[in-house]
Amino acid sequence: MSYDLFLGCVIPARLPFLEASSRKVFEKLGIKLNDVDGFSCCPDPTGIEQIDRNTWLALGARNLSLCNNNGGVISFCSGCVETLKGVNYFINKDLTIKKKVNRYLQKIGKTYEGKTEVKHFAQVLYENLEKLKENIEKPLEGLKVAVHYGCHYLRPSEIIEWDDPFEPITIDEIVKTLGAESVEYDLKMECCGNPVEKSDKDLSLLMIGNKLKAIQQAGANCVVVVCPACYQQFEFNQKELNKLNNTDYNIPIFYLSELVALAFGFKPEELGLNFHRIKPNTLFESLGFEI
Amino acid sequence: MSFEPKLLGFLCNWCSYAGADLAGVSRIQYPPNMRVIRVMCSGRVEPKFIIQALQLGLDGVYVMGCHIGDCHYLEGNYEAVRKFEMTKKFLSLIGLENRIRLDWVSASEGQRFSEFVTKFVNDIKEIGPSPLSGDNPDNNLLDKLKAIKMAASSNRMRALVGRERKITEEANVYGERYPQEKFDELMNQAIKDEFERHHILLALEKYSKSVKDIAKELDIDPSIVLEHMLVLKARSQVDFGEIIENTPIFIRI
Amino acid sequence: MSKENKDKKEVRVGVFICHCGSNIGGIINCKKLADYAGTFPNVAHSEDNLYTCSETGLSSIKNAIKEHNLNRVVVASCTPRTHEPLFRECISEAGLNQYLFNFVNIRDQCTWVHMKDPEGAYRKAVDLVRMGVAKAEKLEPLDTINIKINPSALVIGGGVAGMSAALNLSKQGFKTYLVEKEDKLGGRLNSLYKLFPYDIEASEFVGKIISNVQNAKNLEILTSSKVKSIDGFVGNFEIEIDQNGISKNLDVGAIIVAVGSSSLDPVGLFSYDGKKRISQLELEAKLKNNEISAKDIVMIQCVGSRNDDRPYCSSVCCMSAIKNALIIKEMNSNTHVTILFRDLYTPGTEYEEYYRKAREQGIIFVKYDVEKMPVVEENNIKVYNEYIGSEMVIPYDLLVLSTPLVANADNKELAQMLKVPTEANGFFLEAHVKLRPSDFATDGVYIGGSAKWPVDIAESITQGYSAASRASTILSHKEIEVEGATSYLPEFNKNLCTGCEVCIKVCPFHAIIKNEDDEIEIIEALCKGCGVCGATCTNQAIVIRHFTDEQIISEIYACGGQ
Amino acid sequence: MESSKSALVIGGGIAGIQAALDLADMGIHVNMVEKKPSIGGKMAQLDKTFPTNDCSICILAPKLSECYRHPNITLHSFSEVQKVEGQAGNFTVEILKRARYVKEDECINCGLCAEKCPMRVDDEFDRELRKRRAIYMYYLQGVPAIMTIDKEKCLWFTKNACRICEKTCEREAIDFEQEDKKIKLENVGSIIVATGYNLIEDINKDFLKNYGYGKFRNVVSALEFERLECASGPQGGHIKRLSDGEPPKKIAFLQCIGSRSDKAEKYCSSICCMYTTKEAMIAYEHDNELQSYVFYIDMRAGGKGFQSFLRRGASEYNINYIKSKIAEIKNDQNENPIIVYEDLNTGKINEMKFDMVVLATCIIPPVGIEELANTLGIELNKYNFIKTTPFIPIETSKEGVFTCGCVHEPMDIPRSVAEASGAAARAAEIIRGG
Repeated sequence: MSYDLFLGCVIPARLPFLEASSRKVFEKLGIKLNDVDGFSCCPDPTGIEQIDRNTWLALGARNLSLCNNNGGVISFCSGCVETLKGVNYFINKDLTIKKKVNRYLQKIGKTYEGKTEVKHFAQVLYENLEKLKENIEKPLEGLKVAVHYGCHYLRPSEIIEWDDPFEPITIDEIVKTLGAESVEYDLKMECCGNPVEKSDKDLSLLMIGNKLKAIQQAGANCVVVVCPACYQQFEFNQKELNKLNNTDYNIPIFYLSELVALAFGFKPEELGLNFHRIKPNTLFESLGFEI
Repeated sequence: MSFEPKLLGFLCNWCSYAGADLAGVSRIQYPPNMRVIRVMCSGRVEPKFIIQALQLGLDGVYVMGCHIGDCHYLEGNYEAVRKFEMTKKFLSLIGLENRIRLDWVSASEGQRFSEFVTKFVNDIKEIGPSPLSGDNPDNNLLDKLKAIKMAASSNRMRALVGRERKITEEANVYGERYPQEKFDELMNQAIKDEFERHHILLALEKYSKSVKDIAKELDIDPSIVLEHMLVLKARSQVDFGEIIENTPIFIRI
Repeated sequence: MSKENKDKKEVRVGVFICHCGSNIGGIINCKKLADYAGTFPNVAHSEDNLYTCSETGLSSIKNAIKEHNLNRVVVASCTPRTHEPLFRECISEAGLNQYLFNFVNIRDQCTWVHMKDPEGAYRKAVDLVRMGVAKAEKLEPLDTINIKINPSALVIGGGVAGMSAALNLSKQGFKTYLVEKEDKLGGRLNSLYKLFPYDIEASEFVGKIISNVQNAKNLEILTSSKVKSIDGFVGNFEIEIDQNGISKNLDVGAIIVAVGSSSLDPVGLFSYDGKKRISQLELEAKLKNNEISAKDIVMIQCVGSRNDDRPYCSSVCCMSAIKNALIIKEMNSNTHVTILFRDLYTPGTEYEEYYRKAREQGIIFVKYDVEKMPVVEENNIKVYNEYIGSEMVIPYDLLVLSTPLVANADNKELAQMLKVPTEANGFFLEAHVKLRPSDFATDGVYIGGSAKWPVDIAESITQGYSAASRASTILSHKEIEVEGATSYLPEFNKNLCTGCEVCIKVCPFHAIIKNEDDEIEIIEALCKGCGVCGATCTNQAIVIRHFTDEQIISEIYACGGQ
Repeated sequence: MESSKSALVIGGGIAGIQAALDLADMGIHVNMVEKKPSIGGKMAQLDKTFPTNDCSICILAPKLSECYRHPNITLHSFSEVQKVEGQAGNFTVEILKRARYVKEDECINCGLCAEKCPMRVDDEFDRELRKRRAIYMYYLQGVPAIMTIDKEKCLWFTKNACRICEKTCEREAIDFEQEDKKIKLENVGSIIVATGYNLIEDINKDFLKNYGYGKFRNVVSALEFERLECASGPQGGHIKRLSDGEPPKKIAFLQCIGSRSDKAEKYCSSICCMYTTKEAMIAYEHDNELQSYVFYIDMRAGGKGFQSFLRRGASEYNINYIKSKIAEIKNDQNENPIIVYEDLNTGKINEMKFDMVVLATCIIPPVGIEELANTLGIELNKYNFIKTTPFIPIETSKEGVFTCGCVHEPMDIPRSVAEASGAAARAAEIIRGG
């Protein structure tokens, strides 16, 4: 089994350690990821799509036109996945769009039929749950995980076409498979607030604040995310919130791939967990994970 | 807390009840204000049922059946229309007509069903709680409604509405057809008369009264009251009691 | 009977609330609901089950009935439309009359549609259960009605449809009477020459069937006979037949109407004269006796049909015209045959093929338009053809007019005897054009062949068999059971009845009659329990079993105001 | 009148259902075999039915449950006939009952599993106009009301993962170990074949490309349009263009697509003229500004009330009938199909632009009819419909084997139902040794 890998921007540019853990996990699972030359930004499904839809479609289509793996393409980023799936969706739904997009692509000697399958890395993990089980060396017992799906992993559901948009299960299932506990909490399906940060910082803080509060109340000892935007929102804002309304948030944020990697027996430093702003060490010690 | 109306729905077993079930199977959400009574056919729903429900202070009553032409019993819903229309006319005498509704929902129209119910709930919220609901209902109105119930159940009205389709749709043995418009006139007059007559009977229930008293109490022209009295006497529903300074006092039999 | 012993016995209701897993239990608190129901007067027992429909659920109902000697059972669960039969069976196994069960729908019409408002859903469920119990208290045991069935049939009409029906029924082992008004069997086929699309001699074909009929066991043929009167109802009809002035009485369980149809005489149409300008039927005769000498033959389709008087397509004329045209071509390939048509009606596989064949044989098809009808002159026909944009003049020495099949004149008479309807064109009207093509709304009476609508031979035969099948579903049983929840006129209400007959008018199933002693009588065997008569009865004398005023009103009260 | 012999009905569409019910009501035991997970056939997919415009599922549903509950009917859904031996009066039949991977007596069709299943699959019942999950009910009102796992798409069968349905099901009705079963029926008196029909788009999409189908988004087949109109269909009964979701204001209905044609099938599909008018009427009821154009060769409306139905269509429902031949279908840049046609009344070539085009596609024999015919030892005619005896269209070439409905010739519902009863009567003859 192999996929083309679409890295996108945020992970390689700002959070390379997330890429590290992800690659390790897939290697261990024996799923090959090919790097493709010439990928550009996906581009961003919230920003660019609003500003200029044609550009968004054209760039997305261009990226997809570069893939040649019949297994399709996967990404570690929910945003990229939504963009690429979205481009597929519109190209296949509306032939005028398809024609238009291909007119653009012709100028650079490319065409795109809308046939490349796009998957989120979490979906691939879920699809290989059994294999994942086999590879677990250190079940993550004692880890009380608050799963944050984030918007783009699920919605718009007619584009994503994966899992239930209101009551999703896939990531919870993966977390459970890893031997950790998935903690139910209020506002589980709420947005993390990252997209509005630029336009309305207070609102953004309010949103992430509410979520963290709910998570703390539910007694979770860490959060798992599958999207770099959510990751940053959770990671970077806890201290700020503490300053603002003297709370004491110190909840480690994991990328799904990191949890899987840990369960596979990788050492934290191999995964660059030390680059996290909120260090998981205390948590690990309390759970008796040797680091 | 905001006003949550309580509604009653009569659903025919074959179409609308099935439609309501389909709404369930498809998980289409709507407000939980309506209680349902299942009948085999919308044609089973008698005016007195609808009126009884209002009398108990329910805020609205919905009757639903198969689409015209789809009736499982061929023509039951045609009958339903006639009876419902009569009830509506009666209720319009006391301004309650907008609290009852008749619609068709087929077994495949779960969406439509939930939309209808939602709309009805909202419309009733608009016009507010029934004056007959709550701990101190409008007794005057209640009396009138009781009169209407009696009137609608009276032999004359039932005979009229029961024959309506026969009279207006098919010709009699002489090939004469009675035009709908003319029938409606007749029906409207009958509704007014019977309402007043039964209102009078109700007034007489408590204690016997003279024409004048009644005219005053019910605010109906004495001459009309007198006419009604004669009819009621002929029907031997009232009779002369004693005569006090040559005003006859009527008693109910 | 039911009434009295109900009064004697105190009412003991058992209430069972189903969680349906989390479908109901996940939204509302079933335990609480059950406990609450337990506080209602007359509720002797209440409990909640994970799945009341499961074996465990059912057995706990049965146990409860014994333990608390319940005489009414209420289950609050999914929907009666799927599960009522199951629970009815369950309580009758426990020795209760099945009609003492009442279903409350708190899933499909409550928890599933109010998921986002659990409190609201709970309040609604409480009311629904209270209403359900209120009705249950008033429920009365009912007996399903059994009707004895006389395993014999009457088939009216000795054409192919009637003969097929009679043959089949007799072969299924039912005594069958076949009544034909003419002096010999065969019907319309006796007047035809050849049959499309196989060009078989009609006489030869029908001859075979007739001999089969004549040789069939327990099949009695009555030719030159007319039905004089019909009495009774499904399973028990009393028929009076008049055979050449001698009247005969037959008792049968079912009746099949296969009286066929007639064809329209084109009198006054396209200067018809019966000699040079004849009808398609007359052409058949001429072909039979080989009297065709004409060289230029023109046929006109839809003569007297698909117009305002007869706004229907007779559906067989196109094929018979094409068939006769081909026969003529076969006899003499030099004869010119032109068919003036509006829309060619040759549906399906073989007919379409037949039409193509006709074109290959050089038969000319010219479309005409109702706006510009063909004009018949002494030796020419003028027909405007928009396609070539001008008027064509077609010479003829024989003009054949394709007229439609029309309903028999005496259909109405028969319809009244049978208490069945006819439609605007006088053809018989079946119970439902879509799904009950062979039934009448009246039980025990069935229809087949062109008495219902113009059809070709193949379809007539099929419909004959079809009607036989429907009749057999009744005749195959010594007794049939019909729904006990019917309307009836209780003894103690007879005095209320004024005999106004409104009920008779509104009953769509002719289940209500005025009997010899001029009393209103409800034939419960025919009642379908819609309840319209009860709702209409001017003196409220008629009672609708299982949906009585008492029951419904108490439901309304239980729903209450606040 | 009890009989030890039973009957076999193949196909659970309206024809099969009627045949089974009649026989069962005669007291004859019936085994009914349906390929799909639920019975109901094509009629269940229709929105309304001509000429009464009855809601299709409303009048069908009671028959479905009657069929399921009837003490004399054993329903084998999701099953196929594999072997038939013996002769009239005494056949032996072997049925393959495919595994649903759901326990029939446990599943209560609560739908929880389908909510949780992460896999999206094209919904066959809705003509792939929407997605369902990999565990599914064939259609909402389907009978039996039992879930089925789509083996081709289920993550467990394809990737060995998930099994979330198993975890969510409160009745433990999911059974991944379930296996296909062989069922043997002895002493079967007679057999009725009612396997219905397919449509040309099911096997020959290329042919339809000439009409823009599969090329232009706003060209749909009649059955697809039926689903679009249906209240429980993919658009909730709101007719919208597939390209942009706009409600169409002008629809073209093209008749004889693949029928009466030298390029595809020579025969007439018999029902299109009528259902087209019906579809146009319903569409009009959705939107009273809608204009419909029906492009036809001959108007074939011979049935009861059909002519007046057409008249009403023309006078009350904005339907224009154009006797014509279609030359070409184009598409403009806004996805508006343009129809080039020859008006057969005037002989002129015209062009007209539409928002949507509906193709009355040709009825074809059911896929797999050859195998079935072999198994049964019956002949097919040159169109691959079942061959029947002259003038007795319910008799096949083999004694004791009868047929009804579209499997031997295209026909409308009333005729299918009449034939079904007819076939039942003949079957009863044999079973009762007449």
